[in-house]
Amino acid sequence: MLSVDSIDTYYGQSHILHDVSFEAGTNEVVALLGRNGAGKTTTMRSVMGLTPPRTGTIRFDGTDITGDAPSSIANRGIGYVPQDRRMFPEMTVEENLRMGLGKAPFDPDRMERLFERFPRVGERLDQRAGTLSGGEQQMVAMARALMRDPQLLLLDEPTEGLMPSLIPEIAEITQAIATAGYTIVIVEQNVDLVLDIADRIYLLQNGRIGETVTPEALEQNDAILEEYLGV
Amino acid sequence: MWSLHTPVGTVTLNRAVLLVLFVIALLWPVIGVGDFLLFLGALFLAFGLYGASFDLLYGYTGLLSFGHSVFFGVGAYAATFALMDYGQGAFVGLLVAFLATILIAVGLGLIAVRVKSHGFVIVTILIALIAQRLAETYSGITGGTDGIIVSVPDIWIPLLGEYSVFDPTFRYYFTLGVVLVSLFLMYRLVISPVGLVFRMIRENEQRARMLGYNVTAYKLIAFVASGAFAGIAGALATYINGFINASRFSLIVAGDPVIYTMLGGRSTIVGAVIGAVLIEGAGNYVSQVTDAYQLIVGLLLLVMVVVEPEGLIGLWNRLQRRVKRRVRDSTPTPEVTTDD
Amino acid sequence: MPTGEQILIAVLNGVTWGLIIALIALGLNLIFGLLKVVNLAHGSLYMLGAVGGWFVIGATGSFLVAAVVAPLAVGFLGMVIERVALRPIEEDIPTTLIATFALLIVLDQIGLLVFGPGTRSVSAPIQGSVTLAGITYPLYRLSVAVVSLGLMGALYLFLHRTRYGMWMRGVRQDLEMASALGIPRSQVYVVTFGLGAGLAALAGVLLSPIVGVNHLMGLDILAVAFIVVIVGGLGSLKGVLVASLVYALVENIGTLYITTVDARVLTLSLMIAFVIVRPDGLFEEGLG
Amino acid sequence: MTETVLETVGLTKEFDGFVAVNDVDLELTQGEFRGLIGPNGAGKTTVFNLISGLAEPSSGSVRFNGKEITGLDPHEITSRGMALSFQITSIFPELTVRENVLGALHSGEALSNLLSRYGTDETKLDRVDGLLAQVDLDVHVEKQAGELSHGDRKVLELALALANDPDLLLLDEPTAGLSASETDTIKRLLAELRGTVTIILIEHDVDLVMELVERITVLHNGQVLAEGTPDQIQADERVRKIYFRRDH
Repeated sequence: MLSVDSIDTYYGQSHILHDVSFEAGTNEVVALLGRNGAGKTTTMRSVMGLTPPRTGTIRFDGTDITGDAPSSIANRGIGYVPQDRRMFPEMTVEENLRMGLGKAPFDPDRMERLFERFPRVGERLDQRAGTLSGGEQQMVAMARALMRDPQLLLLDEPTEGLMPSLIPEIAEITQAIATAGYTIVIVEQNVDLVLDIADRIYLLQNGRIGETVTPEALEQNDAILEEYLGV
Repeated sequence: MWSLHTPVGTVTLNRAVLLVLFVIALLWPVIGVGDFLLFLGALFLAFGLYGASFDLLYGYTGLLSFGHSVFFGVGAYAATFALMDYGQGAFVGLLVAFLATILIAVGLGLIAVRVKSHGFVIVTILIALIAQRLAETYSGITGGTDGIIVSVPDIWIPLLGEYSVFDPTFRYYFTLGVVLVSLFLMYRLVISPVGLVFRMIRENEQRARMLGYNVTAYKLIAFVASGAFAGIAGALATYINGFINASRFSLIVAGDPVIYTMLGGRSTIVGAVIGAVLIEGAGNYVSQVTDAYQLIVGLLLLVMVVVEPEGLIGLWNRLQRRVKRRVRDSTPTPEVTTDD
Repeated sequence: MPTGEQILIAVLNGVTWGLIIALIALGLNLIFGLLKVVNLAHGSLYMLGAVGGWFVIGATGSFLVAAVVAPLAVGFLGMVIERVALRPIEEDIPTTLIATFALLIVLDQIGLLVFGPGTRSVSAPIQGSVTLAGITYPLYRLSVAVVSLGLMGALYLFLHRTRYGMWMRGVRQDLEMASALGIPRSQVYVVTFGLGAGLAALAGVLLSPIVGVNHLMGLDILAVAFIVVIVGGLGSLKGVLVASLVYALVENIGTLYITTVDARVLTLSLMIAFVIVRPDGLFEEGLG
Repeated sequence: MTETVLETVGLTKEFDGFVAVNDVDLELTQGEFRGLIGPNGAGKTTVFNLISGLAEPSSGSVRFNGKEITGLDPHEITSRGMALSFQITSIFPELTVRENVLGALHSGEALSNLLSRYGTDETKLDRVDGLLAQVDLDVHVEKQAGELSHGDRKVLELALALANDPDLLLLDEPTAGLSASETDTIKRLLAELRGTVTIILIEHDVDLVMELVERITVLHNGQVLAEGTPDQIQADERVRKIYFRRDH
């Protein structure tokens, strides 16, 4: 579904990603793990076209999307849940959800079905998104990305910066989405959540993919955890 | 001995070229151009000073002002009133123009530099537009669009005696002298430590502040200095024209120094003078041929802004570099665009 | 002391003018709010609307056709301008500003070339006057005020009830996120500029029977439009409406008590004083 | 006798009901090298902003060199001897490297030299070139700062902060986005500075901090979670837990 082939990404002159390659097959859940500043979020932004790579190629569903505008990448069927949730604060929850459609047509039934997974979102449709709590915003961000029924979902740190009491709930939703058959690339600090849902884990360090492991192997290997995550 | 990489701004004009231009300016009356070209020469020098004063603010400090017409106009009217209502001489008129614009610039500057980032330029537009309306409204004082005829008394030059501003050669040299002194003073300012702070503000305002500079105060200094020289330019233009009207305050006049500077090349001081002479000079001939000269100027400015923001001097330097590289490499290089 | 009738007329004039100013300034502020372009050519687009309308009326004899065709044409021109002249330099406010100044010169000169110097009048499509509480008032002016109000309402509905309007608000609030969700931002930019230009042109057509048509009319209106935009708050549509009404009411009621000249100066002074006290305007944020 | 250079008392910052920094007390003595660490969102950068005057605290106070500086403008604070180095490199790209440092050195006194030409004062030039030699930028003095590599820009950023012989150096992630060898250069420079100037080093790279500093303050959810020597911090269970969020 998604294949990232040796991309190099820069912020201005700053060389962030070095020769990063990874893949996510249909219905696979792959995770990117690494310390702060390892380049995980930049990888996600590269895929979305927000910070396009200078070299390398990104293919989605067999098509080369490298260098395409973010909007055309999204309209190919990629749902994006960014770090920090990025609400449109002055819009209502419902408008935030509709923004998630991009150019896709609105399907009221689909939205209703989403509310089964995110009941709190359905209750607050008319509330301004800027007034929601962090956890509620995270749910809106996830529901927003699911509005278009994406073929690929990019989840950037869904539990980051949330109150500790909310983390299990978001983790549970993430698990539910993962088992619902979406193709997912997830970046997450919460190692336990990742170990539970991922089919494959890419470990990043200083903007490079260090190792590719299965959750089982990672769980057993404290040396790798220590090296890549400082655990 | 060491040299600063960029003694003046980011683009500089070759010293030899500068010298040639200076000699042309100096010999202009001598090479036998007629009275009309002497008149135009003086007028365009005054416009050049107006452009250069704008460059001091925009090119060096990074503050885009669309309200420079206010200083140009205030200087012009202050000098006019000094001459006509108080019977003062031309030098006193210049001094009054200088001081009056400083006063106005301090007042307006205190409003404009307080506003955040792009707010500055918007406030200067507002200032220009309000000044335009006030000048039209108070036509009793400004003479409205009909204007006021200004008669400039003879000027006494120490050691040389009295001269009439109606003498084209004298008028030209008088203007050249005032413009050169003003340009020199501006040049001294931009190479002083204060000028370095101006450029720091242009490059990275926040960092300059975090290094301990009172950025607001320095912006005000740049604004006032720039305004004061625009005021002198306004007074000079009035002496040369012998006429002034309320359209001095129009937004179009506010845009003139922007055009000169963008065409000549910003952060060079002298670029605006070159731009003014070229634009106004060409305009004087082309407008006899076609009515659409302003249209051409507008299109030129548009192309300049979108394609070559460094202006003619930037274009010249770029060509020079390319030629040098060709000569050095002997093999022809492919089309290279330098990214500075 | 002015009579009650005079006061009523002054208020009516103030409200009418305020609504018209607001209509012109709204486009200016819409463009600034979304594209961060300070459009100095906005007055020129308004002028082109009036000039275009004059030609269409001359050709078809129909004011209504002019009010449809001229704004559409100018709106299309606005789209071309955004795409060709502003897109390459977007996000650099000083540079786009100089570019729009260049456009102001170009468009005003085009106006001069096709229309020539001098003012020409346009006859109002609606003649006659109405009597309200004992005073008579030109019916056309009243209609223009009502149409302005209706257009503003329509703009509000467009922004809040249509998908495109929602996209525009979204792009304004978080451009990057909007693109990452699939909102085509270049398309939104082009449409916004076109919409702003079309609104200005429509105002030009509507106003031509009242103020006449002149190739320099853009410069006159630009001053007022800018003042109310800054006082109302950059990007705030609500602020523009309030500031426009206050501006026009103060000036019109002022003329009852002091000379026209002094009333104008008083209004400007009030606006300047307001900007000094609150440099960010009445309402700082919020499109809609 | 050791003097207190910086002291914060009850430093608190709220944004719309969200408490980013909560009741933080810090005390630094002359010559101390302090590390400030904490996971993302712990409030490190907010603390940086509160101390430097970039943000105003909701409550609490900051004293610097024995004087209250709460609520002062950043330029007033920095002109009293505090120097900052930013996480996102903040230099003057179109000025030369030498002009960058010269500008930093001029701080405050530019106006009294209106009639001079900048860069002609030999003592100042010697100091600028000496500083640039110290940080290994002497080969690039005539280059435009914007043409430097990312690593060299970070070094220049540090040189700007050092230009005025500050009493306190506030560093926000000086190695962010650097390669390993570039990080080593910065590390070496910081090690050389140890003891000569009071430093607060804000870092997410815990290893780097452990190697360099004498004392560490750990922030979590805007509060001070722990403070101690690197060894004490490394052994602290609470710190391990917040950093790595493994529950089993």
